Amino acid sequence: GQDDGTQTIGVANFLLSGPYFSGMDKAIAAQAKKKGKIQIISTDANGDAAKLAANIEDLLSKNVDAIIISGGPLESAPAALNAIKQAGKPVVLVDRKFAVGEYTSWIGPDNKAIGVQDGQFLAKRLTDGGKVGIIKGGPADNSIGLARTEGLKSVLGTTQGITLVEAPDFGNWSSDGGLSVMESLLAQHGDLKAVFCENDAMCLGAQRAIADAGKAEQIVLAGVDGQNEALKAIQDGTNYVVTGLNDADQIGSMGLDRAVEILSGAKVEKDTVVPSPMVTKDNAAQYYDPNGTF
Amino acid sequence: MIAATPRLVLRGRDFTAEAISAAVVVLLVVVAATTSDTFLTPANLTNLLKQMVTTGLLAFGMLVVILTGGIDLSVGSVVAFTGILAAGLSAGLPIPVAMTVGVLAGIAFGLVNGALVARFGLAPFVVTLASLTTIRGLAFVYSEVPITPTDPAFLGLGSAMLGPVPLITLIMAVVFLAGGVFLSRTPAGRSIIAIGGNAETVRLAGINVRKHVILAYAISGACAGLAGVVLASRVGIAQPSVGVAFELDAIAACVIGGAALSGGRGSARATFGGVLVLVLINNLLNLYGVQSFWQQVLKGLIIIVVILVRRK
Amino acid sequence: MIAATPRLVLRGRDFTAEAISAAVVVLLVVVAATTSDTFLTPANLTNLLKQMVTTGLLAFGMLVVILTGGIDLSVGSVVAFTGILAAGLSAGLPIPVAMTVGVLAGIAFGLVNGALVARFGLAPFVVTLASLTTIRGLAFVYSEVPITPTDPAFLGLGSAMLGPVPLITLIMAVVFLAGGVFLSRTPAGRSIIAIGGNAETVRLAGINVRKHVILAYAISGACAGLAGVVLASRVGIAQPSVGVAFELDAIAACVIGGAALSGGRGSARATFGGVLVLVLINNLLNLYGVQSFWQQVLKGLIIIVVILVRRK
Amino acid sequence: MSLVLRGVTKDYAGVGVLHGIDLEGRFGEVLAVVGANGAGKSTLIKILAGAQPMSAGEMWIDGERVGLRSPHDAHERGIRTVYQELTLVPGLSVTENLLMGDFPRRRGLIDWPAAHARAAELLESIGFGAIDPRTSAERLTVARQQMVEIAKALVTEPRVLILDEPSAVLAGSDLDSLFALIRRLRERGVLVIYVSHRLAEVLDLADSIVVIKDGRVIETTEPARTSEDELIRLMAGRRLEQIYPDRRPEPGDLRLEVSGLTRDGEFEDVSFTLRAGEVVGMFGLVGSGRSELARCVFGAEPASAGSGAYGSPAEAIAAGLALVTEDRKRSGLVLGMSVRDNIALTTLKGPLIDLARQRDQIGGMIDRLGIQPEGCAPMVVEHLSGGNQQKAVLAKWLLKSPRVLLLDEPTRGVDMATRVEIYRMIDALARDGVAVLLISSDLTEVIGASDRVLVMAHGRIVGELRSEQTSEDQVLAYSMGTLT
Ligand SMILES: Nc1ncnc2c1ncn2[C@@H]1O[C@H](COP(=O)(O)OP(=O)(O)OP(=O)(O)O)[C@@H](O)[C@H]1O
Ligand SMILES: Nc1ncnc2c1ncn2[C@@H]1O[C@H](COP(=O)(O)OP(=O)(O)OP(=O)(O)O)[C@@H](O)[C@H]1O
Ligand SMILES: O[C@@H]1[C@H](O)[C@H](O)CO[C@H]1O
Ligand SMILES: [Mg+2]
Ligand SMILES: [Mg+2]
Repeated sequence: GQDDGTQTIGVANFLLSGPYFSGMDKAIAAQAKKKGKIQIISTDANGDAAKLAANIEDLLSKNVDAIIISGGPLESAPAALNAIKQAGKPVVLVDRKFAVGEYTSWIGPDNKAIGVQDGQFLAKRLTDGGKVGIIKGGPADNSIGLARTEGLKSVLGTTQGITLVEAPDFGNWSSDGGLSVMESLLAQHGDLKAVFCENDAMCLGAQRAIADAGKAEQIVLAGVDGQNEALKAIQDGTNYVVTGLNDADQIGSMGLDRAVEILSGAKVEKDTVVPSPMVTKDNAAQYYDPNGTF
Repeated sequence: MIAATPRLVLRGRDFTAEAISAAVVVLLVVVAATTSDTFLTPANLTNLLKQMVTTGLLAFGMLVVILTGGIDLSVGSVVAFTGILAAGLSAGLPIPVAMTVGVLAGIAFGLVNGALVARFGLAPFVVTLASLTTIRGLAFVYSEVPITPTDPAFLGLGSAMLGPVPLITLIMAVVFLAGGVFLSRTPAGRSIIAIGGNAETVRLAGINVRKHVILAYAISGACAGLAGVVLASRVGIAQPSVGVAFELDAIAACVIGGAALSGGRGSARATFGGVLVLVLINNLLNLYGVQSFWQQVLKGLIIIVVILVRRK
Repeated sequence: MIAATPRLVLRGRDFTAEAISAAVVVLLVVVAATTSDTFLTPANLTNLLKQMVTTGLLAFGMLVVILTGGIDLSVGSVVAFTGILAAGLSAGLPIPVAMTVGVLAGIAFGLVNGALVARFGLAPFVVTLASLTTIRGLAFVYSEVPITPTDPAFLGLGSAMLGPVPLITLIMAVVFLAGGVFLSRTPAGRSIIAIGGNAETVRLAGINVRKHVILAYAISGACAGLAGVVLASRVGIAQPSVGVAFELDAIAACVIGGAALSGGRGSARATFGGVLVLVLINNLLNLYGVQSFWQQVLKGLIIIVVILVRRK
Repeated sequence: MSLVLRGVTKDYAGVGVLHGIDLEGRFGEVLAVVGANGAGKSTLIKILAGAQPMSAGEMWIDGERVGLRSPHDAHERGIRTVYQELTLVPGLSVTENLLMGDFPRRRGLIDWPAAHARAAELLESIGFGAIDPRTSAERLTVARQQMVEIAKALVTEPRVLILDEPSAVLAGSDLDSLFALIRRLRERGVLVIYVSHRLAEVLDLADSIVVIKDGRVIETTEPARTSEDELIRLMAGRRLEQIYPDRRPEPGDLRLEVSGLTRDGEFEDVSFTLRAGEVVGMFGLVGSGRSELARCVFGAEPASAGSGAYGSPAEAIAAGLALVTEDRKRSGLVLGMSVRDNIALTTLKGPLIDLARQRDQIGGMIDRLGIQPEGCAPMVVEHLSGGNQQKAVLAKWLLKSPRVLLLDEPTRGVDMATRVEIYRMIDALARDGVAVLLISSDLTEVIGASDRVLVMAHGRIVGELRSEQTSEDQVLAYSMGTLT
């Protein structure tokens, strides 16, 4: 802490260049501003694990009071966690829970549960059964996506009349990726009834491909995240019918709150699963905030 | 040393590169058509037509730069910047104007790249590596979050069909046709090719080498700008993160098409063949349902095989 | 044409490249030290030492390849493959053995790259672009999911300190020192440099050009393998997805250090200077709290400025 | 004690270049190989050097049949070659170029001081002591580079030394040192195989002479039994009636006036004029600054002071100038492009190039200059022999119908018959009213082909002589500064 009681919190982003992650980063900063007397130093490793470690080292050498890690597609950073521990600083993980290593607290979604939830919605919706496409973000080591797809499969894989087709290539979590993967998928499976994407960005691209193919009436979409554009599409009653809220705004601000709590000496919950309510046309208005950061 | 390979010469012009490209494309098409039920379906063919557009546009621009003996690594970042710029501006400007400004921004970046290469004699690889970084940063500075143009007309360009052919595919075809004429029939095009062979000779022939090198990068910037606008319109959402590593496919297309990275050798037609090869490989691997990472393994190997064949 | 630039020649050897690198490094250090309280703290200096390791190792290997007139785009994928291989093997093998196998795998990839370039005369850019794709795929084939070695000794390499200096920094320093001697004092090193200047002459001098080109790629592979193992140990987890675009910083370091991408010109010392420049830029931008996307914008611009200065 | 070739054949992709060459060289003699451009001399030499495999045939040394698979094999057998093209590695020091791959070492590492000392010693011992072994090769003049090339072949004493046109870039005392060196080597039992278009020096130096035409040996002779005229007749397959053209009429109006032209470090205070219908020769030793002067006048390099130079090549061309540079590979041709595209470079006109017209125009020019082989327009220019490449460069400029033609060493490496054609062409152009500057290091040519001669030394014009009133000795004396 500084003399005037201002506390400094470092944010280590693994990969800022995705709307979800920059939304998270902004939410943390916004919450800090709201609280006052908190200075945020944000860093970006641009997808390089060693750089994340380096950025954390830089933050520690600037003597921050606590560190928030938004690890994105990174599975873990045990050595960086060790360094933080050695420096005696608390570390809060947001969104991504690291598979190994010690951390103080984690706040994020239950990704499998979101997949299950989308699966249940689709199972109910597709009364006549049919083909459901799956678009994954990739790369193959991204356990967040794997958990979501696993959740979906755990429901639809056992539902009568439903067949699952997984796109062989990845949508890279982006809208353009979702678009081209969907196009390939449609060429082979024109009879799809629904598509699940591991996040909303890909679903938004997939929605375009479906519209271009003139199959908006036939195919519905299910996503994850609650990205603004997706919420709007759901609210507008398009064929984008469901998403599981995984709100970067919410998780980010909770993460900041958690760090401050820890610094104030409070005893906190180690793992906090942020509920991921199902968003459909009925309740989309409640979550859609045109001015939100994500 | 001159490789002693048999060459295909017609009416005094060497079509070896084109012939090899065509042969590989035909081979892939035959394999695809006989082994996959889906390949020849209208839906899949339309897909192919759409999926070649981005790589195609970038590859033509890249070819022009490669002909001068240069390289443009910045195209992926330019795609991101121009797309998000056009999407952003479409809120206040008529959509054609916004899109034109996007393409102009691509040209502007190309002019800067070209000037740094031609005026200051810096290595193209490094100049465009640096601008790759800077322009990517600028795309995020312009907007960290994706921009979704509200006016549905923004989507028009990317989704319009002329009969069975997507408009954007036609645009790309026009770029290749006009570009082919530019390279083979205009003084500027011939000069660009000659510069890649021997810039000093061209300079002493009274041709402004700098101007033509700058022109080449501007063309690449224009193609990347067009690709950015087309992609944003196609997806309906402009993302600042789009386009990472796009340059690699564009370069691969040129090389598969027989262009020499040292400059002076390459044609629009054969490069278009290279684009087709890449798009067909991707399509085939998808149709066979090859897992993503095995796709990568195979794609690399196929590229090696193709350039080994070309070398023979 | 010979540029009429003032050059620093000592005892018949040209140290201009080294001098410029040193000047830029000193400038950056002075700026950093006077404008940031944190810069000279022991913690930050240790950071700097750690942060230069990956780029440093890759840059030395890249330099050797660049000297031959080639390029190695595959290093980032090799980093991923060798890291995950070493981590995977550490479950069954003693850790030093697992790590050695990782480095050997890097060498094997280098040998393949080198053979394709030297034996079949393919363009290095395309060969290593293809192997970038294939090796990345292979990393995922080896393990789709990250591997966390359970034995904490796996972290030892990456976290050990020798006094104030991280072990891995020492390893990198040894690579540069031994590499410098290799390049300036051994026949193989001199041959590699000469090949980049004029391969045909070297061949006519009875030196086996192919063998030396293959050696150069093997060295790059070895460095990338070492970097992969070091990175996995430093992070404590090996992911098949790491290392994307690592080649770009490595190439930038070489060029900032005055290496010519056309080959034949470049030194270990000056390349090390290039690594320092890159690391200092990153560190400084972090210390100043420059926002990530602006960091990218500035990084690109600074690289341009540095190579403009070098050119003068 | 000899080197024997039997039935050596070589073809590139089915096109025959050498057809059954038989040849014998004895150790301790100088064997000259002469022939027209494209006869196959360099190809023969590459085979002897192990740089190219023969398609068929045999090679015997001292009665033992040898098969060379690489230059390394040739080195092992004591065969060393100095190629027609310079082959130094530009960024490396002279020492390194000389000792490449064979450095003195201490504890496994290269011992640089010892290496420099050895290089210095070697250069000294063959009379090239003026070259500092530590300088990088690219900083040497072309003549010096050529000497280093020769020195390189002598690092270990060869049994066979092959020299492919070593004298093309040498003149004056440099040439004398080379000849002295060759004679010393002969005395020491070395077989020197010497290729040159300069027949006078061949007759002076050689013990035996082999004449090659179209890839076949058509004559093996000795200097005492032949003459320059005879050799030219054999090479060309016909008698050359007259080498240099007749006197031209008095020149016409002023076409170029250069006054006080200076380019720092290259040449100083140069003044001269060119008039319509005259050929002005410019002689000087290598490095005297003639090429730089021509480039500067043409606008390729900026001047530091003086007048008469153009601002850029484009301006010069617009004013009717043309420059045929001395190094066709570096600045005259785009080697990887077709002959037609090369010739078209100066006359590209848009918006769309009229391909049919271009084909006719260029075809006509190819015929007019007799560029060989027939139908070469679509061929990659790199595959033409040296002399024909030179004609292609000329063709490019003649299409522009220049008013002032600057020719820098237009006959370097060009055979006698082709030279004569070039002299005729120059003469015809002059008679058509073109003003020609003919830069050359060949004294006979300068005097024979031009109306007056400017002599340059150390970047200055030191003399101007009327061709019909001067002698070779006089011009040479001016150029070496012994006459002013
Ligand atoms: N790589 C090649 N491919 C095809 N043809 C070739 C090749 N190299 C040489 N040639 C042809 O071989 C013939 C002989 O060439 P070479 O260089 O041996 O002639 P030369 O006698 O040395 O001529 P010059 O006096 O001009 O040097 C020429 O017609 C040339 O065009
Ligand atoms: N690579 C070089 N490094 C340093 N000085 C050079 C170099 N090349 C040429 N020079 C110098 O530049 C001056 C002019 O050279 P230039 O080539 O114009 O001479 P030249 O009379 O045309 O000779 P040549 O017949 O060889 O072309 C000479 O003093 C020469 O030594
Ligand atoms: O949870 C996040 C978001 O779903 C994002 O869209 C992709 O990365 C994951 O980590
Ligand atoms: Mg020859
Ligand atoms: Mg000259």
